[in-house]
Amino acid sequence: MALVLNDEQTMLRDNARGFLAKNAPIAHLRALRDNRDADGFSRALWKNFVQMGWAGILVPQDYGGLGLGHVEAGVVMEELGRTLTPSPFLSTAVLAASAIARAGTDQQKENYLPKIVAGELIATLAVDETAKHHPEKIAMTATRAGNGFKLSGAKTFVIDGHVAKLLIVVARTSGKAGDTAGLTLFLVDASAPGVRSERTSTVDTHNAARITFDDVNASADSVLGKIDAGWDVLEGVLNVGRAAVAAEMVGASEEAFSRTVAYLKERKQFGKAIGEFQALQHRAAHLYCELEVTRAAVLKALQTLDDSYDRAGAIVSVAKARAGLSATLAVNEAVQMHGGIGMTDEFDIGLFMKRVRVCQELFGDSNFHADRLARLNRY
Amino acid sequence: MALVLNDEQTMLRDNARGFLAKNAPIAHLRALRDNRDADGFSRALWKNFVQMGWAGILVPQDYGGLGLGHVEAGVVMEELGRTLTPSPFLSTAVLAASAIARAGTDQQKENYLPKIVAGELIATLAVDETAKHHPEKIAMTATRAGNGFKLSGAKTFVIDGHVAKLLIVVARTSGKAGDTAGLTLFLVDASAPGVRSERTSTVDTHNAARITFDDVNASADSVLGKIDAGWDVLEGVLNVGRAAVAAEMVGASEEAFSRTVAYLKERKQFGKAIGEFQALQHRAAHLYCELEVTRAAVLKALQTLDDSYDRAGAIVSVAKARAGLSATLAVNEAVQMHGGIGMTDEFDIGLFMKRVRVCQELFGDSNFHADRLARLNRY
Amino acid sequence: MENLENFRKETRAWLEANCPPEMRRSSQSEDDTCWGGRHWKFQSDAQRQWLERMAAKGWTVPEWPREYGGGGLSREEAKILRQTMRELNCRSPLDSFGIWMLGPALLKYGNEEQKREHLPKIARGEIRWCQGYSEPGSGSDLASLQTRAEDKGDQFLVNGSKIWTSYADKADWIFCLVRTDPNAPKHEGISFLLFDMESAGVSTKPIILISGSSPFCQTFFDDVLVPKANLVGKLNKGWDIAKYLLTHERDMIGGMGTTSENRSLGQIAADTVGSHNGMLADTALRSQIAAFEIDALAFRLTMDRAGDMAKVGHAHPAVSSLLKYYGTELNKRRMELVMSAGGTDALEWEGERSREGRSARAWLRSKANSIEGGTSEVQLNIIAKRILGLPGA
Amino acid sequence: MENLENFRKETRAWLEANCPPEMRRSSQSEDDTCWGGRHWKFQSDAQRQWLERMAAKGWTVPEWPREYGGGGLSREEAKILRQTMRELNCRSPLDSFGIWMLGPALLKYGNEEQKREHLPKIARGEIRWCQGYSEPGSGSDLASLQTRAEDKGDQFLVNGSKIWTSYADKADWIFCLVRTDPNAPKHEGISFLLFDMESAGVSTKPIILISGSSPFCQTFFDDVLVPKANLVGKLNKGWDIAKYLLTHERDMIGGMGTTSENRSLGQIAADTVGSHNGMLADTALRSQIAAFEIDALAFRLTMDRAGDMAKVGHAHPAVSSLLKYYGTELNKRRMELVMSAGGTDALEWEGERSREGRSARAWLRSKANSIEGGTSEVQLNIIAKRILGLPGA
Repeated sequence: MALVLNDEQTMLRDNARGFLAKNAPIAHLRALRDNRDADGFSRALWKNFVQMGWAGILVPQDYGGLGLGHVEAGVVMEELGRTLTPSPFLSTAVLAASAIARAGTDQQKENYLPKIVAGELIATLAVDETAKHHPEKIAMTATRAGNGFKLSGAKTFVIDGHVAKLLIVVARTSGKAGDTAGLTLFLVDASAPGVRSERTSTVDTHNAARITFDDVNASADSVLGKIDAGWDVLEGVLNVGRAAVAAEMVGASEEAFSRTVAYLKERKQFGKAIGEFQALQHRAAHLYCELEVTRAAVLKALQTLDDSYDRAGAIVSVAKARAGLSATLAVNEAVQMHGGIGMTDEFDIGLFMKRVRVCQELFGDSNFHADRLARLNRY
Repeated sequence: MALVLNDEQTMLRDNARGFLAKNAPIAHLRALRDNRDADGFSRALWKNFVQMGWAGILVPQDYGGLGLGHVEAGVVMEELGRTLTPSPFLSTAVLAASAIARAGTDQQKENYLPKIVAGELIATLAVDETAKHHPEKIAMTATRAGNGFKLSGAKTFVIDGHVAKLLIVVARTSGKAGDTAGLTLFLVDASAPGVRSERTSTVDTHNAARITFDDVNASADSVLGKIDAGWDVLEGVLNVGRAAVAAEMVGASEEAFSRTVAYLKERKQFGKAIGEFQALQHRAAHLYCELEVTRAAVLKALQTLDDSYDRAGAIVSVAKARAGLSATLAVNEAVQMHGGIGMTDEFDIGLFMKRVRVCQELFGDSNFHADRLARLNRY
Repeated sequence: MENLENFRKETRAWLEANCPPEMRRSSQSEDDTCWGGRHWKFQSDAQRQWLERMAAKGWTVPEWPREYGGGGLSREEAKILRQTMRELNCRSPLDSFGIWMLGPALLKYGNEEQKREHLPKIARGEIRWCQGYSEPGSGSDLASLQTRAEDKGDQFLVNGSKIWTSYADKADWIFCLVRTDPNAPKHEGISFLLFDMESAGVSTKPIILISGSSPFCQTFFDDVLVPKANLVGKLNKGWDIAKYLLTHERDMIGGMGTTSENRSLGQIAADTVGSHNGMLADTALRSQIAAFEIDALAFRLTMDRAGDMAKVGHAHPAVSSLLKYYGTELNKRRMELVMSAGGTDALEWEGERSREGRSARAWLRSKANSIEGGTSEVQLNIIAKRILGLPGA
Repeated sequence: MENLENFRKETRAWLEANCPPEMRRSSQSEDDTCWGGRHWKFQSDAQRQWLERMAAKGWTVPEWPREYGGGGLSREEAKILRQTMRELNCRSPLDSFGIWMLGPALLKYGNEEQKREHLPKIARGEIRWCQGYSEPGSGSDLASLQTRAEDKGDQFLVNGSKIWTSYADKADWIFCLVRTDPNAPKHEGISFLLFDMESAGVSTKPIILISGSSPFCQTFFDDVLVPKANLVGKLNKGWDIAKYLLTHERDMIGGMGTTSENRSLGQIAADTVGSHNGMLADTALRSQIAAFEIDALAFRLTMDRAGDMAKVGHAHPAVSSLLKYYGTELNKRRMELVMSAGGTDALEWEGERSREGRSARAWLRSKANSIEGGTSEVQLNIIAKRILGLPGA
């Protein structure tokens, strides 16, 4: 497949960009932050997303979705990255919708997907238990009890975990921390007895929560995929999330970069535009190359998820690792090149640095993915 | 101790610099190379070194040496690095003299040290067996036979191994590859039956050899230090070698740097000296900082070997790791900034790149020493 | 040498007798620092006593001459005093920009009257000073400053604004760069003025950073009248004083790469990424930490060496640029590694668990290190020009 | 599409029938390459036959028009030909700077007579060309070239010298940038000349590189007379042709980061540093290799994307600078890792064990990648100016 957006994808991008620039510019994030919004995102804006079909972007048309692919989801993520817009798009439309559409029973799909499409259900994936991403080290237990299971343990940094009604929880039905076998995914109602969620206040003013599970009942019907064999489903949905977050970083870093280039042209020092200084020119040109190289890898990762979902692991790791590194370089250069004003809260550029740091950490940082690639290549 | 050379050390440096500039400039190395000199170094020049006392720089005065310290040995190494002069100074005056002076019996010292001082004996350390430095992985065996031992195995990249008369050979008397216990050092006559040496043609036109040992007899008297407990002696002499090679890299990289700065001032492009281009200015300034920071670490490593020999491991690794990295940056920038002419054999700058690559590899590269430091700091 | 040993004994005895026990505990927060000034509220009687006793001996500024409120100590004696205070864990009795910045400048450039007026009040913590250098438009091109001081006979009339004035909202007086000749080349029309922050027309506004609240302010001057006696040095020669103080400031910031946390990076990382056979399980992070520690240790030695070189008279004047550049870039690298090692826990911004986002805020704050006190780019320019002698630099 | 499938079948059949079996083995060394030219000695009858048969069909230059000795194939047909040759492992029948560089320039800028004179001889391998661009003093500032061509009526009188002229000692003709107006601004006094290397006054001297012998020469012109008919394009407009060819050359060099050795870096390193639990024992090297592989794979995709962008008409003209810069820096990084992984074995310079210092020589040779064909610095300048639009770049 050609490594360019097709006409429909380009139109989606242009529409998303126009819509977000008008309805959710960075001032939108600031307002949520400064008002200490209890949800951390705008339900009205989310309703607009739903109306445009974005909540169902990955949901098959049979269930009322747009039935589009990961490239399209990535296009929206990239634009959300450009405006730093908090929304349940990643948790609900990407992670949860993809997991259920791919691994759910007909009944589960019927139960949840139309609600997601309609914007009636915010759902998320609860996977990490430690400050660093280690999906195979999951220790949370699901013990058989009658026909169902009892879930006990704690999850951290669950995206939108403070507002989600449905949690896709990864727990261990057998084996020990470190084994990829023995993991099972459960669809858990966030209001079930024993579920306790605490919102996390994060550097980027986006949304996450710590959630504890204290002997929470999960019926046999709530198992998503196969018991003890959840690893493949989990890897799949994590890959989707990783590529989506990589796309968000492409958007955030390119926006930070274009603001920086504009500043280089405008800011005068020593009687000339600072963009005339060759040392800054070369650093900007190098950064441009890094961002372009990342863009190619991220697009390929999204395309591969569409074309050969099960073989996307390596390219997704390449994309997430590179996006983390090039976006980090972009925001560091952005603040440094803006100088003192870039350090002030009043100026937007620092907000990009904050969000990119969180994205770098989500679903494995650059080191994690470099390690994963080395393992895949057996060295 | 103040991190500066004292007056005597400064005088030694100035004398060495003056002597080498006159008697062994880079043309000296070229002549050895282009004439395919069988020794790979000049015996006449070595005689001059001997006359100046350099062969005995680390040998106690009781044995006719100068009885100076590692700082002084480092001063000479740095100057040899500046002129890329091949000589047995590292193998004989640094490695062998230090090992024997520190671990030898009175008899061994009496036998060898005066000869080293007098320039009658070229000696070296034969340690590595694989292309990467792994001292604890030594597999060469020394098997008891009568009162002595039989040595079998092969060593690679033995410095000056093609001309050395005395080899300090590290072999395994017990344990298995990977154990630090069970190693023993032997003083082996290079002309003993079963010793076969093959000169290695190296990129830097300095001198090394592969040496094989086929049931070579070693008497009990030839053991240097204690049987099975050679590790500490070996670590000590390796640290001395590492610090010395780091000092050589300081000299080579600073010379390459100063030639580059001179070229930046002289070479015109687009109507001005290329040193006026800010991108090159910043790279040169950054490189200057790296070299200065390395210099401090290398001097401290040499001083620590003089002050508290047994606790020098960490700082020696810092020095060797940093010297490898900053010298590599220096020679890469030197060739790039010289442009096409820097790529030609006729121009000297490429010779610095070649020598630095070899020094980076000797006694552990930067990765080896970073790993060593991490182990020392338990992470 | 014998005298010095006596001095050491006497100093220890005096400190043990006079430093209140409360002042011999490590300070817990920035609130424990004593800044002095007209409006200072002492945190405790002990803090007040400690300041008064030290000021009476001149030991808040031990090396300043006695006639200006200093201790008149030699360099060696002052070193012994610092050592002994460290050994006894005595807190600094007084911190201030008056001590660190203005004092040295006045000693070098001030006239006798200015020294007698200002230095003792600094030494006793009676007047708290702030610095007025940067302006919103000036950035790295500090000499492009626009704050005007017009000659009005006995007084200057000052108009303009300053930015990055630390604690301007709490300071009593300001030392300030102003333009006194708008027609001269930019470095030659600048003067160095002192004035009272309570003067009519002075106002301040705090600056919030990406890391949160900060001591920085923006400061506005609207027709402020300043007596001409408050001009330090010659008219239009203020740039010399500015340069002197900038070098001074660089030295202070440059040491940053070495601020050592209680816990090493290796330990922080071991908790989050785990270990195998005593080695961090994240092998890439392990080698990044090792590479950092190598550079950090070598940099500490470089600072030592710079001091030793200065002692033997071989210091290069631009070495402070090297230390400022390298130290601040190193500190940024350290904070990136702290964030990597800390994972999502380090991304928290408020709440007790993260000590109010301590890691994230320190990481963000570190980004200013390579901007404040002369950007990294400016330091590299200085090195290229003054050390390497590259043309046109 | 059906026609293309027919073409594919016919092509395969023809190649199977006409490509001698000896020409269907991978070439073992550079000696197996056929460069053609007046003095060419064919390595074998098969080599001669293969060239003659391909040239007769115009398939040494499949996309050139038939009237100039080309195959007249469409882009799609040419692609099928290349694919089929790869599938059948057919060697290239003829390599030459005439095909890669001069041909495209003549097709775009040459007059009819020049095309008819030179292109068929290039296509048949009768004349071997070399390139005369760089000069000892010019470096990155190519347009500062000093080789003079004075107007002497029907002829130019050429004096000066060129450097980095690949295979000048083996070439029959040279295409050459010369200064025809020394008083014009530097880009406006340059012309593009062709002349015979056997002309009186031409001499060459091979250049030895730090990696060993090389195809490069220095070439001297001492009162060389060149007919005016050999001027390509307009007088003093040679810089346009030069720029066209430089972009072309950048594209050729840029692909370097992706030349894949038979053995991966991970495998090479496993042999020397060992493995624990399937992971390289040198953890730092492991993460450096992984970081490189990530960038190398992403770069290959960037090249693919650049091609795809061009197809849909969105190519940026300066993208070749991106590819040249990134690809060559990547290749240098790869060679540094090959050396790290290879350890002391990779430091050998001669002898069979090291295949005559293959690793060390390839490593040293790679250092020229970021210099030849426009330095990395020049590429960054171009990106800053033409893509980012930075002022004064």
